[in-house]
Formats: sequence, C-alpha cells, structure tokens
Amino acid sequence: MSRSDARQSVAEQEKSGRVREAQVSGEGSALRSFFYLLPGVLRTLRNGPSTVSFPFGPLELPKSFRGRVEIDADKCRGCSLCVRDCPAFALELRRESRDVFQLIYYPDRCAYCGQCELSCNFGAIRLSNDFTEGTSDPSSLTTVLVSRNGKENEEPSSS
Amino acid sequence: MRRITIPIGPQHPLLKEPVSFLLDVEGEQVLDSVLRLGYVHRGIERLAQERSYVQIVHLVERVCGICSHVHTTTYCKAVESLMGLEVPERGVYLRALLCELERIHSHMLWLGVLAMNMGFDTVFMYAWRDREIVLDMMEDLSGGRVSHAVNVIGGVRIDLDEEQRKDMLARLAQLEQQVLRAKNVVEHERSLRARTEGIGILTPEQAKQYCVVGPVARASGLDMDLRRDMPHLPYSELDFEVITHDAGDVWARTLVRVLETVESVHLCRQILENLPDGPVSVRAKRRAPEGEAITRTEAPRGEVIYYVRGDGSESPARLKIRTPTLTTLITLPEQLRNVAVADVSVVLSGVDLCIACADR
Amino acid sequence: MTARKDSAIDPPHYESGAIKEQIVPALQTAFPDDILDVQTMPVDETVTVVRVEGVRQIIRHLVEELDVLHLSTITGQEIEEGIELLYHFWRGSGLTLRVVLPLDALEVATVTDIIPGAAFYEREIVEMLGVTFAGHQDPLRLFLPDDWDGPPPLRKERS
Amino acid sequence: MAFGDVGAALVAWFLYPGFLFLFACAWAFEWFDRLTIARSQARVGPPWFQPLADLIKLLAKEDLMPTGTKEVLAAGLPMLALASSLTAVLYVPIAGRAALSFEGDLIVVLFLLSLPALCYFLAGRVTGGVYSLLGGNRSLLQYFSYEVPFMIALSGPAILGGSWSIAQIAQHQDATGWGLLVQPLGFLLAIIGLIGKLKRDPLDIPKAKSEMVAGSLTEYSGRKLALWHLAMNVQAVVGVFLLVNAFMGGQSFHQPLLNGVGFALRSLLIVFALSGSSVLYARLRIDQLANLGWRVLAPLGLLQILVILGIGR
Repeated sequence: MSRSDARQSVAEQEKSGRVREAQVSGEGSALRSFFYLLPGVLRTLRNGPSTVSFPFGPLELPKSFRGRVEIDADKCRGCSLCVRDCPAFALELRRESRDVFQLIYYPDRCAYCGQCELSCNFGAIRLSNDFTEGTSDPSSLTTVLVSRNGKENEEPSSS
Repeated sequence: MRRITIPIGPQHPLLKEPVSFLLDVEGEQVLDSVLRLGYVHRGIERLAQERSYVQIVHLVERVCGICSHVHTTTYCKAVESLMGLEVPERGVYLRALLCELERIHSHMLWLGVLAMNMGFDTVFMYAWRDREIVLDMMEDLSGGRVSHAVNVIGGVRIDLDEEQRKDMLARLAQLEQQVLRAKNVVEHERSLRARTEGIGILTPEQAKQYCVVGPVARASGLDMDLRRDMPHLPYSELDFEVITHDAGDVWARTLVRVLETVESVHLCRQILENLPDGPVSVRAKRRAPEGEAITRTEAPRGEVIYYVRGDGSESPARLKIRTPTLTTLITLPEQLRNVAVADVSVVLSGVDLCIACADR
Repeated sequence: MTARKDSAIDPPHYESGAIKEQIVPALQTAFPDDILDVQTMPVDETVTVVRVEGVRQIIRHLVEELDVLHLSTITGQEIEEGIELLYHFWRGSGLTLRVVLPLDALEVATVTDIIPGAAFYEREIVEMLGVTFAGHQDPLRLFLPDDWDGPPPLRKERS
Repeated sequence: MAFGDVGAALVAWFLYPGFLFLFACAWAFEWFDRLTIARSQARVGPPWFQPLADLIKLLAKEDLMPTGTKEVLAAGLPMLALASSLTAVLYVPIAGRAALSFEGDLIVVLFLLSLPALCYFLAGRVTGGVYSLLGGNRSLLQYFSYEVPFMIALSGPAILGGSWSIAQIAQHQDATGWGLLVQPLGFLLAIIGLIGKLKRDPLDIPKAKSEMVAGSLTEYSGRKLALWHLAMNVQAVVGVFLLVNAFMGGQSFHQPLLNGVGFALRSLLIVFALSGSSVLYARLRIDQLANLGWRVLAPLGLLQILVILGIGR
C-alpha cells in the first residue's frame, strides 16, 4: 500500500470515523472448539523447543547491543560532557589540572543507556557487547577508564 | 456464610508487580475490595526536578517496564514543542514504528499473562514464544529488547538501512502469521471463552464516568484512540481502524486487544513500506525556554499525558506524568463486585495492570 | 451485540475544532466573571484561567451541558503565587482549566461527585502538595507509605 | 502364615508391587508427564533425574509450620495419603499378576484412591492459612463433582466382566477384547474422573496457583511437602494402572517380559492422555466443574451403563 493510496483511503474513511466493531471472524465448528489447540500442539512438537540454551550454548547479540562502557583513551579530552549527561551518575572525572585527570567508571551504577556515547563529541567512549560481568562485590568492578598525568608520551593505563 | 478477607498481594503468584487488594469475600462471592498502591512509587516526578532534560529521557524510560518507548516519545515531543524544534519526518516515522512494535509486544505479553492466570499455560508459552519475534526485531533496531534508548530530544538516534528494512518486513510477515493464529485461538477456544465471558463487566456509562482510556474503554463501547483522534504524523497518513466492542467484559477486552495487535502489524508494514528518507534528528540546545507544554500519546494501555514546564534552565521546573493504568485501577472495585473468587485473577489480568506505570 | 452506530453513547472524539469554536465561547458566555483569561499552550491546547470559587460550577457545566466528559488528569505544582492546579480535559483537542490557590488558603472544592474518575488525581495532589479538597470522601494515602510523616514531597523547600 | 509367606509378603510389600517399584514408577510418571507438557509447549523440559533431585532438595529444606498447628496431624496426613495408595496397588494386577485379589477389591481400591482427597481437605483445615482453608473447601466441592462419574465409569467394566475383582475384569477382557473399544464413553469419563482425582491441570481448582497460591499445601515445606508430592505421584501411578486393567484388558503372552512391556506401553498411553488433556484446556471454575460433573458426565455414565446392560444380555 503506497503512501498516496493510504492517504486517499484515510480521507475516504474520515467520514466513517475509522472504527470497526470487533467480531469473531468465521464461526469455527462447535466440536473443533473442544480440541482447538491440538493442531498447534502437534506443530510445536514437530518444531521442537524454541528456547535458547544460554549459558550452556552461545547467544548471538546484535552489533547494536549496549553492554559495558569502553573508551579509546587517546581520544579522551577530559571535557566531562559524558559525566554531566550520565543519568545514572556512573562516570566521575577527578581532575587535578588541565591535563592531569582520571575518568572513573562505576559499572554497578551504569544503566547501559548509551547517553555517554551520544554526548561524547570526540567518539572516545562507546558501549561494547560485553554483559557477562557478575560479581558479589560491586565495588570491585570500578575501573579507571582514563588516567592522564601530564606527560604527553606516557602510555595512559586503562585497567 | 462467614465473611473472610483474602489478601491478593503485595506478593502473590497472580501479580507480576506489587500492589495490594484486600478482597471481602463471602463464600465464593467477592463483595468489596480495597486497593493499596505505592509499593513501587519511586517519585519520578520529584527526581526529574534534579536532572537535566537530556538525563530525564532515560529516567522517564524507566517509568514503565513494558511501554518505555511511549514514555520517552511523549516526553521528547513535549520538550521539542517547548524548544520549538521540528523533528524530521523520517524520525517521526521511526518513532511511530517502535511505538507500534511496542504495542504488539505489550499486547502479546498481556495475552500470555492472562492465559497463565487462567491456568492455560500452553497459550502463555505460545504467546511469549511468538513475542520473541517482536523482541528480536526491536533488539536489532535499538540494541535493547525492552529498554530501547532510541529517543533523543530532537528525533531518534538510530537509522534503518535498506537491508535491515527488508529483514524486518520478512520477520513482520512471520509475526503476522503467529498473531493471526493467536487471534483464532482467542476467538474459538472453548475453555478460554468460558472463563472470560460475562465477568468483570464495565458498562459504557461507568467507563465514561471514570474517564477510562485504552483497550478497556474501547471494549466498553467508547470509540476513542488518540492515534486517530489527535491527527499527527504519521498516523494521519496511515490506514488503520480503531477496534471497539460493547460487551465490556474480559472477553471483549481480549478480542479488542488481539484485533488491535493485528492492526498494529499492518501499521508497522505501512510504516516500513512508506519510510520517507532524510535526516532522523535535529540538534537540540541544552536549555529550554520559559513555558509549558502538554502532550498526549496512545500507549498500549491507553492515553499517556505529559506536562512539562520549563523555566529557562537546563532542567524542567515541573514534569507531570499520568499513565493509563491509573484510570483502570479506579474502576476495579466496580468490576470485582460479586465476581467469583476464581475469576478475580482473570479480571485483574483482564485490565492489563502496569503498576510501575501507575505508581511512578 | 447491539449495533453501536445508532446508540452514539459516547461524544464523538474526533471533531478537533470543538474546544476552540464551541466549548470555550460557551463557557465565556455562561461564566463571564469566573473566566479570567484564555491562553493557548503548545501542542494544540487551550487554557482558560479560572477563579477558585468558579471551578466547581464550570466543571459541572462542562460535564453536564457541554458534554466534555474526559478528564485526563489534574496537575499540581508550586509557583511563586501559591499552588497552581491544571484540570486537563479532552474532547477532540485539549482544554485545561488553570486555578491558582494562594499559599495561605490551599483549599478548593472537590469534583469527585461530578467526575468519579478524578478521585485518584485529587488524592495524589492532597498527599504530594498538601492541598485539601473540600468534600472528598476518603482522602487516604495513595502512593506514599503509611508511616511517611515528612512534608508533601513536591513542595519547594522554602527556607 | 508360614515363613515363606511372610517373606513373599515382605517382598510384595517392599520390592515388587510395593514401595521400591512404585517409587520408580512415580519417578518415571512425573518425568514423562513434565517432559510431554514441556515439549508440547515449545520448551526443553526437565532432565531424567529431575523428579529425584526435587525430592532430595525438598528433604534437605527447612520444615516450617505456622505456629499452633498440631505437628502430628500435619505430618500424619501425607503419610496416610501415601499409605492408602501403596495399599491400593496390591489389588491392582501389574502385567497380568496381582499380589492379592478377592471378589470386591475394585471397591476397596476406589475407596483407597479417594482417601488422599480427604487427607488433602484435612491438611487445609490443620494448617489453617486463608489459602489453605479455601483450598481445602474447594477440594471437597470438587470431590463430589468427579467422584460419581469416576465410579460409574469403573462400574461399567465390572458389569461387563461380571465380577467386582479387578483381576477377573482384566482376565475377562482376554476373551472380549479391550474394554476401551466396547465402552469408549466409559473410558473418557474415567480419564476425566482421574484428572479430577489427581487435581491435574484442567481441574487443578483446589491448588490453582493464581488464586489459592498452593491450596492446602501452601503452608507445607521441607520433608512434609516431599511426602505430599510422593503421595500424589504414587496415587497417579496407581490410578493409571487401575485404568489400564479396567479398560485395556490383560492379554497375557505367557512370558513375563512381554507382559511387562505390554503393560508399560499401555500405561504410557494413558499417561500421554493425561498430559495431553492438561495442555489443551484452561482451568475450569468450581461451579463450571460442578455443572459439567452433574449435568454432563453422570448422565453420560448412566447411558453407558444402559448400553452395556443391553450388550451383556
């Protein structure tokens, strides 16, 4: 149905108020209604279970899946746009001076909403596909994403 | 007969969210019921006063676990009208696409819950198996099965390339086949009809007095649906019908919701076929000017209304949310009056309660 | 199932012009002194500012004569002059009644007997903003826990 | 009783048709039932050892009771239910051979199979929670709706077989072929009655989880709940064996192995009928069941009896 004839049929129906009374379509036979689900059950038995066997089997995720936050430390300018926009307050920037700062990420608070990826103008921070992080001690998850201490050549450690 | 009080909730196998009904029962008949809300009240309107517009998009998405996209859509429309932004047509179409997909997912989830509370585990399993098709479509589109984080102020952050579009149209055909099968089961299955017909009756007059919205109102004869009554893109250009029924019992609501799911599948197909090209969002400033805005959308359970008042700063002065479940909760004492105790579970799941929505 | 078309029991919900062209002028003629001002608000909403004393009569008139039955909700918020209540109605398009209650006299007449659907909205405003609705039968707690004795949460801290 | 008889009785009681054999059958019954239901609902279903794992887990769990419940009664009821099913199995021929048999043992078995329903009702009374009370009342209400059609359905084969002993009834069907073919209606009523007696899915009104949480067993936990599950499963197995003998005759192939396999297959057929019916229908309301029982099932049973009397002469 192309857009023009959709618009045309909408105009036509405008008079009738585009409303339809819900009716049962086609009166199934009385006897069949006793065993109505039987064909469905037989079809399901033939098709077999439709459950995913994770964690015993693999689970394929779409590439757009929003998992834990990752960062490309070189691109990070420490501008804290992501920190300001994070709805769950899961990012924190500790800054001593212009180029001595640390960006800390608290995965236990993170809501995996992807706002940091949207807000970052330099494309430094992004969400990976990793979601299997489970621990009884949430504070152990806290990671320092970027640690810059002024010396340009020093390799920033992102543990 | 002795009158006893049966507590349903806050924790009960029947309820998937904490809410408390105290039923006053004599023999098998429910005489009266007292409702207690607030178990999942998170004070979202209070929290919104301490967050910026951008952060509230994700806060508002957590109002309801099932219809999160509708809340962000309504909120973003309110803020966009406050800021005077014009969302490009492609963005509006993609928003509506996800709204309809979410309606299908919400109705199929509800059909499963109703069947489970009726003791019909097979229909519960089939409904939730077929719902996986919609969830996979939404996950491929937005990265999240239920919480999509697709809406940003000024449009949407995702886009659909040609190959994804073809794949979604194919899956939609597969989904339509399953939805039609579910429709036939609901229409002809004898035991399902026996358990839902004639109980939980809400007369059209009561529906009008309690200002009921959504499928519950449509099943009681009120011909109202914001997608048609409030002409806005893209629904003004899409061909669909509002389904009503006038019996007003759980069976009428079941039929209305199932036929609405079929309508939503057709709507999704039309949106995918007529997707205009162009940008999907416009850049939004961080501050909103002084002023107020009210927006309404047709959520799976009915009319959602948002009121936003900006005071020129980065965060709104007031955000008011009214979700549709609140209107059906008021009518429950009416529906539960002199219903058999065994039917309480069917009546409660017939109105598709979303307590997280109601409590906010 | 009776044919629904002839028993048009519900007001037609889709004449979008109804509010601006018929309802608001009818209100202004019926209550010239109670209606203080008519404004518009984004996304097609008509706002009429109303005196506190006139609220109940206007709503009764709206419901019984003008067939505007659907009260979407009542918004309550604190502004400089006091507590402002917004009654949001709907018939084809939005109509909002705006009432400002001075801080020293936070009381307005209830409308639950005219519109039973307003009960929960009024109870919410009672517990969130401390407004009292004269004549409301059971202004019990709706959302806040029973042992909450703090100030109404949505009031601004006026230190 | 000579020493030999005592030994044979002990074996009969503990090993062959008694405890060990029945527990194994109950285990297989529950696993097969849950697997069939799962596979027809597009699920994988439990591994073969799941029923035993559930039992052991329950035995290890804490056994709490509401304060003020009479511990002895609460523990005694599941034992009584289990004991009645275990005694009933002695009169039901398994693979053509019954441990004990006398004229009229069909009536005794029918009574022993109804005892768990009474225990279930008393359990609701003893534990005393709101849900337990309601579940208990419901089980009595339901008892009268399915018990009469069940008894009428089973008296059919007795009349046809000309005796009230199950062994005789089974023997008689060697000559006339399966009772199922002669009285299909009676078989259908017996299946429906058995579903009601075992409180299985379409008729699990007393333990409807969405209304009564778990009916009379809401307050039970730990060892007592394990005992209840065992009692219910054993009752199911005995019910299935009873139906196999009453409606599917006892062709004896004169080799114990072939007899056994034949009997097992026929029991599986009935279990498959039970699981299938629990997949196809929603739970009925108690008043719907009462209407169904008295207005439809009982008259059909009488009709079936008239037909048999016609054939018998």
